[in-house]
Amino acid sequence: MLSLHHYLILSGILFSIGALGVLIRRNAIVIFMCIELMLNAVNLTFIAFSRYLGNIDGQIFVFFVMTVAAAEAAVGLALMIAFYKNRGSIDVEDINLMKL
Amino acid sequence: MDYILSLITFIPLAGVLLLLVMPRNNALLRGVALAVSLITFIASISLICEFKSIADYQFVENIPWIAAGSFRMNYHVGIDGISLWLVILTTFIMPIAILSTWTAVEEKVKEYMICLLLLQVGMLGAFISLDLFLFYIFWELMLIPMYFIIGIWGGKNRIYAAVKFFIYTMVGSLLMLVAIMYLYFKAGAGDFDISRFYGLGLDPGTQTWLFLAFALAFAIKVPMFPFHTWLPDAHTEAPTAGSVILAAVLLKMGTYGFVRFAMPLFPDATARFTPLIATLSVIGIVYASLVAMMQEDVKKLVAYSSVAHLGFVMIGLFALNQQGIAGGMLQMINHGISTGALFLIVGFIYERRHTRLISDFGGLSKQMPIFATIFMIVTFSSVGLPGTNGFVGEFLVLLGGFESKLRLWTILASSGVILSAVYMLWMFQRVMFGELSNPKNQVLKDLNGREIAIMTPLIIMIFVMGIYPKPFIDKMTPSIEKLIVQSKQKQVASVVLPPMNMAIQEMPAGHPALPTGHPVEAK
Amino acid sequence: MELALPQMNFLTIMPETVLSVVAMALLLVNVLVKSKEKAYLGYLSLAGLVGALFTIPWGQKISGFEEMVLQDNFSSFFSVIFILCAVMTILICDGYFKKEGCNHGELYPLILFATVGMMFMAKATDLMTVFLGLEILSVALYVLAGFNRDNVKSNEAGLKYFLLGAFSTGFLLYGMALIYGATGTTKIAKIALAAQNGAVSGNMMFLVGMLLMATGFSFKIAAAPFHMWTPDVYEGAPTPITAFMSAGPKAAGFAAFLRVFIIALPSLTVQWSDLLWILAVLTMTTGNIIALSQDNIKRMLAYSSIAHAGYALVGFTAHNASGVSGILFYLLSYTFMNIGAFAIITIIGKKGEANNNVQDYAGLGVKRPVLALCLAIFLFSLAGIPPTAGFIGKFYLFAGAVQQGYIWLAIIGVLNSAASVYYYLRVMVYMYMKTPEEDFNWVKLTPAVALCIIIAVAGVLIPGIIPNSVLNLAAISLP
Amino acid sequence: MFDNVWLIPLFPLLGFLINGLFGKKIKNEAVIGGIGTLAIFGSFLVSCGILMEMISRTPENRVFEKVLFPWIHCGNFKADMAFLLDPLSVVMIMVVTGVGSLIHLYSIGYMHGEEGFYRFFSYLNLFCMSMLLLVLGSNMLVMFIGWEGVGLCSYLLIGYYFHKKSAGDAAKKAFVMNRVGDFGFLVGLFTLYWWLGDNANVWTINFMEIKKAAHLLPYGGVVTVATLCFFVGATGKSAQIPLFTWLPDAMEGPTPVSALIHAATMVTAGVYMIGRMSFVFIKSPDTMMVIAVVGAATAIFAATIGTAQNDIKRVLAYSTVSQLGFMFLAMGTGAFAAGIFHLMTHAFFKACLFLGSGSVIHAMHYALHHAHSHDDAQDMRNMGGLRKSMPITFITFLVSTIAIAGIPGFSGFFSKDEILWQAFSNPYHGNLNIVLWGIGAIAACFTAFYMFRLVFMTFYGDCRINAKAKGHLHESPLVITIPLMVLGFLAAVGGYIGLPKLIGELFGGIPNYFELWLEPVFEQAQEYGHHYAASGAPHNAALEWGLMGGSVVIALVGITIAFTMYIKNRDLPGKFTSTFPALHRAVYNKWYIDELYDFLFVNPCKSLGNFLWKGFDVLVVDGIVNGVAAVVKGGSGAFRYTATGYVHNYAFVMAAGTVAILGYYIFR
Repeated sequence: MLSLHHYLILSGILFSIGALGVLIRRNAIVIFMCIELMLNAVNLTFIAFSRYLGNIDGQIFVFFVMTVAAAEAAVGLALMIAFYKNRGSIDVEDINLMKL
Repeated sequence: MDYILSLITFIPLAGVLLLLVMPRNNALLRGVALAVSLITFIASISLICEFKSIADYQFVENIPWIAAGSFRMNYHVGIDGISLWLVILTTFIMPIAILSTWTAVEEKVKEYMICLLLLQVGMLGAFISLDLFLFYIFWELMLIPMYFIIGIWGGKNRIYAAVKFFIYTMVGSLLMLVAIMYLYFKAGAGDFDISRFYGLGLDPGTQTWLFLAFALAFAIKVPMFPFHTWLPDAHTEAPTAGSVILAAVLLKMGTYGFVRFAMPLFPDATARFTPLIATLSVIGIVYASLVAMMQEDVKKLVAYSSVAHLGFVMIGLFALNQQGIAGGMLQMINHGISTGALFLIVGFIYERRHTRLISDFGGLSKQMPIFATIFMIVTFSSVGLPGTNGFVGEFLVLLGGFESKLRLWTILASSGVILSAVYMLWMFQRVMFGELSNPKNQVLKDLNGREIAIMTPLIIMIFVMGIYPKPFIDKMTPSIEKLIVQSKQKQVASVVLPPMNMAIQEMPAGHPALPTGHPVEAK
Repeated sequence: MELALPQMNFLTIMPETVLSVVAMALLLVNVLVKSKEKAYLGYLSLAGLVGALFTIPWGQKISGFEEMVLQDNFSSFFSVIFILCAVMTILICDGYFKKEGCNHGELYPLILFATVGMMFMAKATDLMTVFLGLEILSVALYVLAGFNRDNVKSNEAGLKYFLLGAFSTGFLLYGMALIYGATGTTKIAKIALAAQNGAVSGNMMFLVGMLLMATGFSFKIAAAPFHMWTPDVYEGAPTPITAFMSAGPKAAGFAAFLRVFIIALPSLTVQWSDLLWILAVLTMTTGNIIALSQDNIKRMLAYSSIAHAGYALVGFTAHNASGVSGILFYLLSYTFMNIGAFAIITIIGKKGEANNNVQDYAGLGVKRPVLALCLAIFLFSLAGIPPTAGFIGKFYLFAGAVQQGYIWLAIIGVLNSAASVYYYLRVMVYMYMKTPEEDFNWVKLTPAVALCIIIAVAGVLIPGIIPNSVLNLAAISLP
Repeated sequence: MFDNVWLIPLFPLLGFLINGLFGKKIKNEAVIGGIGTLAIFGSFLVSCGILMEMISRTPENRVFEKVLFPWIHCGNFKADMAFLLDPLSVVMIMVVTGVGSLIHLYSIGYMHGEEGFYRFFSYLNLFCMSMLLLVLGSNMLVMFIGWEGVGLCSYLLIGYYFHKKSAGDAAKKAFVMNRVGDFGFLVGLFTLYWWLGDNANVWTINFMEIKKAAHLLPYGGVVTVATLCFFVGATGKSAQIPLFTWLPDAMEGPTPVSALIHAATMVTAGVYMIGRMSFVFIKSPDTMMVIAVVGAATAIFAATIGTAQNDIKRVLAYSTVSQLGFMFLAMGTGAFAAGIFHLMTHAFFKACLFLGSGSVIHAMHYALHHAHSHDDAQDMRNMGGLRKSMPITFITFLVSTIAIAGIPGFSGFFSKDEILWQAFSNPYHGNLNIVLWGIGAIAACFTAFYMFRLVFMTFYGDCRINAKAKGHLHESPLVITIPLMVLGFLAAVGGYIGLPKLIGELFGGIPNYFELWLEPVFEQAQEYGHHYAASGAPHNAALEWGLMGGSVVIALVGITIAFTMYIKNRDLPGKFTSTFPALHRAVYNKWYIDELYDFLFVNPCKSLGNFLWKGFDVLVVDGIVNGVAAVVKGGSGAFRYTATGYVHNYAFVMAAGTVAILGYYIFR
């Protein structure tokens, strides 16, 4: 029987992988996917808790997160396209006009 | 006449508003500014006439201003014998300052005059405030116009000097702000009325910290050694009017702060730090004199001499007796007059020759006899020759110091009497005596009517205060007596206050505040 | 099966409703408006904002939507800040975007939506509402930051903001999830109840959740070390949007931060006040120190805004009446002074975000004395010099800290403000003390911008001299 | 009459104001000089009236105080602007106004045609006013106004030829050295005031009140401290060791100034001050000893220097220092009246000598100028044989020289002899008496020598200026010679009012009027003195006659040596110089005291000042201030590199921050 802990540990691992991906990957789209991974790890946590607590709030929260993630994806990808149009790259190492 | 103090303080502000809407006609702008400052001065004369020689604050106005959250701030102003003369000094110096750069400032006259008048508002406000918060507001308010005066109309290195002046002063005063807040919460619910904080009976440890915070702010402004280095820069770069006001009034803010706040608020700490302050003052006197002696720039020399003179003031104040404090107060006014006059004099020759290096001059006495006479009188006033104002203050300071525990320091300080003669006369000799060899100096013109008119009131004051200082001393005596009682009272620990790290809860409304003005009952 | 109608109370979200309706209407109207006349959209949105301002109720405490939102003075106060922020931003938008050649009509609905998001954050009493408000705000802001889509800097700002914002949202959400797990609820009031139980509040999960949420909010208010995005985004985003971002969303972040931590987690005061004062010190110091060496005035103000978040955190650390009402007062004043300053930067700047360096301001005091004077007033207020609102606000913040015994924090704070004076003065040095190199003839002071500046000057000076009413308003608006 | 005492300083003050403010416009020398002279002459007349009235009063009623207005009142400190009349101050005002009037008159002639004629007279009037304040002041502070005031006038008048660097230097030196003395005066005042107030609850600086309270003062102890401080003041003003070097330099001023300020009046202020406070000074045996020793040492020291100077005024200057030493010797041995007596006679003959030298210089200058010669008009080596062309000057000069040399019958003899006798016989200093007397006697011998050397070199022998100039030599006008004659007369007979008892007895018991006059002033001091030195040497007429004869012999010896060296055997000085070159060089260069002071005080002060400014103030004090700013700015420059512009770096910082916070909370 899978206990709550298993879910939590799994989501923790997923979250960490996502976070690590954000730190080490260079392609903006991949980074964005890593962030999505983090969000989904959170979703998993919510669901696990919701189930464990017998409380529906967590699941509602997940719906909202998914909706918002979709919206973010739309905006994010649009921004990347705009950037790509001007700069010809979406490598984060090229997103460095402003610094210091 | 109930609002005479506010009137005096805000006439210049009205002048500012008037100037703002006026066309850029330089002569008109100057005239209006001068008229405003003269009106202010005349209005302030009524203060002297109606001032009674008693210890209480007079011409008091107390209007609620801010009352929000746990704070009550009032527009609470009034003067006593200590601030009376400083107010008069301010209003007296202002027309002179405006006249001093009548022709030297050609650019942005409007802004210049606005800055001068704003500065006056700040200075007067600070002297008349009886509410700590209000005092702080005016105290900071002074910085802005002075910053612009130095920075815009100053000399070659003006920006450095202006920024240094601003930030140096700011650091000190912000720490004082924290101390003010702390003091307020220590006193419990109430307002920022200073008489509420007198005789609070704080424990010595707390007093120590609070005193240090206040003293730092004031010591920077005075300036005391080793916080003096902004002064030579600021003085050298500022235009004449700026230097005059800086020397005559702004520096007095520091010493006034000690008298009005640091000493009576924290009597135990005052006693504890008296040796330190006295030591720094003595170092300041001797050190600044020696440094002044070697200066090549007349203005810098005068600036360093300011440091030395204010060392005397500090010794007098911390002697904590009638003579010492009266001497210190007189010395403040004297310094305002004679050093102000010295800066004007430096301004005169700078306007003519565009240099202030001593080595560029020599033998001017021959070419400019009137100037020489005036310069001589002012020099000897600065040196403290009997019969001039400088002597009375210096003498009382030293006498007071000698009677107090600061005897040894006083003797050392007295050596400043010799040193001041050395550096002033040496400078005077090199500038005025000797052969008129430099061809550029041979065509110098003597003082014109305006310049003589500027110097005349100062010269008159030099002699009046030197020969008949009685009215000045008499008016301040009761206030000084009160101050001595406040500053000497020993620590009383009847009020239990929460320790530092616990929240100081607001007292319920209507809870009686601590008795004001009187020492808390001793155990 | 009985259908229990949830308790809904539209009164509680009246202003948001108004704004959302106006925004959506504008989106439709936009299609019909010619590109030269997009300014009308601005006027319409201004009308909507003013309308919304009047629908804000005062003096009531109404809970709505199953305790999802709470209408109280606290939220009203913040709503006023947001609306003012939006109004002033819109006033300076038209001229700027025309100059930059990208006056697309979507701008105004986006600002309104962002405002709605902020307002929701201020009245959220459920983590879900907090999250939703935050995202409504963020998504709008991502777009706004990259609004000048032909400008690569603007693109970059939007993209950076998006990536980092989404990243931080992850942390925030994870924190919420852990809190939910520990307490079994997402309602702030109930979390507070649960947290009184030692078993819950001692739970490591609860603690970690709290901290992660704190980092999420810290990102929004740009507290160090979560501030890194600020300078880049502020520099790259279109100037009016920078003005908007520096004032509104920061206030919104504080609103949510305050609500969650002061209401939900009072029993953990000691724990989070530790965190807060460290954050406050780091934030103030980092912001001020780095700002010292900035030449780009937008970037400088970005660092300055980081520092100001630090000052506000000082009041937060104190979390007493003075401190928190200080935050409210300060955020309001900050809105005026910062947007005021940006308004002037907007019109001084040339097309393509040129002319934004401090050096470019040389001689402004001579050529445009009134503008320079206004900028000087804003800068003095930012530096906290009386008689400006900035001083009064700082006074209350630091006094709160002193009252609570955080004397050292107050001292670090004032030392920081002394250091900050340097870079504000630097602008003035250029404006007043250098000889002009240009005659600033491109500077166009449209009535809208002038109105914005007048509002800002009034908002800085009046509360600076007679702060009583605003302070009292702040005092009755505590959460 | 007493009530009008305020007129005395008022007249010169008016003269000063009129000449100072309007002199430039008046232009007419006669008017300016007239105003100046009449002003001081008016004071003289008032003084005479006061003197008459005082003579008519009984000795007990001769003390009078006139309060003009309250000056500094502060707490328990009270200093009024008030004048004190007593026999002592009357002597002084008579000397000051009398000699002053003559010198003013003289100056009209001497300063004729000088640029800034009005300036000179206004300064001179100001000086007289200050000096009168000094001697009339009824408390220490009024005295101090005068004290510093005369210093100021001295400064102004020494620096009269301000375009000459040496004049400026001398003026500054005089003022600063006086200031050193003033510092002592002030500290002495503080000490006395504080001690009396703190211990006896007598808060006063009024002379008469102190006199009343003097019995409360201890012998020695704090009084020694206070009086020594006062004495420092006196050494500054009266040019005693160690503060004497300014006086010779002060000869840069016009000659009337040297006569008035640096011979007759100002420099005697120190003596007067000790006399005024004799009742305090005598309470400290140690101070009395110091005063006597310093006086004697100065007398001999300055006299030696005087022997080798060639500048006519410098010789007189050193002579003045030496004579002042005599006065201090008198004060230090308790011979207060004798000291004041010598002060007066010295005023007569030294003023006469200076004015005479001025007359000579005036003539020389005129002659040299007309001969287009650039020789030094003050160098005695250029003079010689002037007695023929300037008979009046010569005679008055000779009379004064005889007086100063101490030839019986002339004023100097009576006063100097009285001092030497009292130094020998007064009981205060035990066996040191004989040493003091011995030094005094040798100094007297030197005095006789250098004064006659001066006379011989100037008035006798051949005229050493070139023939062309010689023809232009002539006697000075009446306006110059009248004061000379009056002063010469006084120098001759002025001593008879203070006839020593011994001589007086010979003529039917004529008393020493001068001593009797001053007796009430010094009575109290003598009483205190007897407290610790009751048993003086028994009065021995034979001994006194012997010593008197001895001092006459000594004077004659000095004159003879001078006669031998400068009249009979003119190559002797040259031989002497070549035999003892080092000694001559040392004496000629004033024992290198100026150089020593430069080395000990002036240069170290300058280098210290320079170091403190450039090394400490700029580098350290300001360095710290700027250093803090630089560190902050440097930190800013370094920290801004944390903003790399890379998203992943930013994200990393955020993540690291989160981890750090979590770590802090989990592991704390």
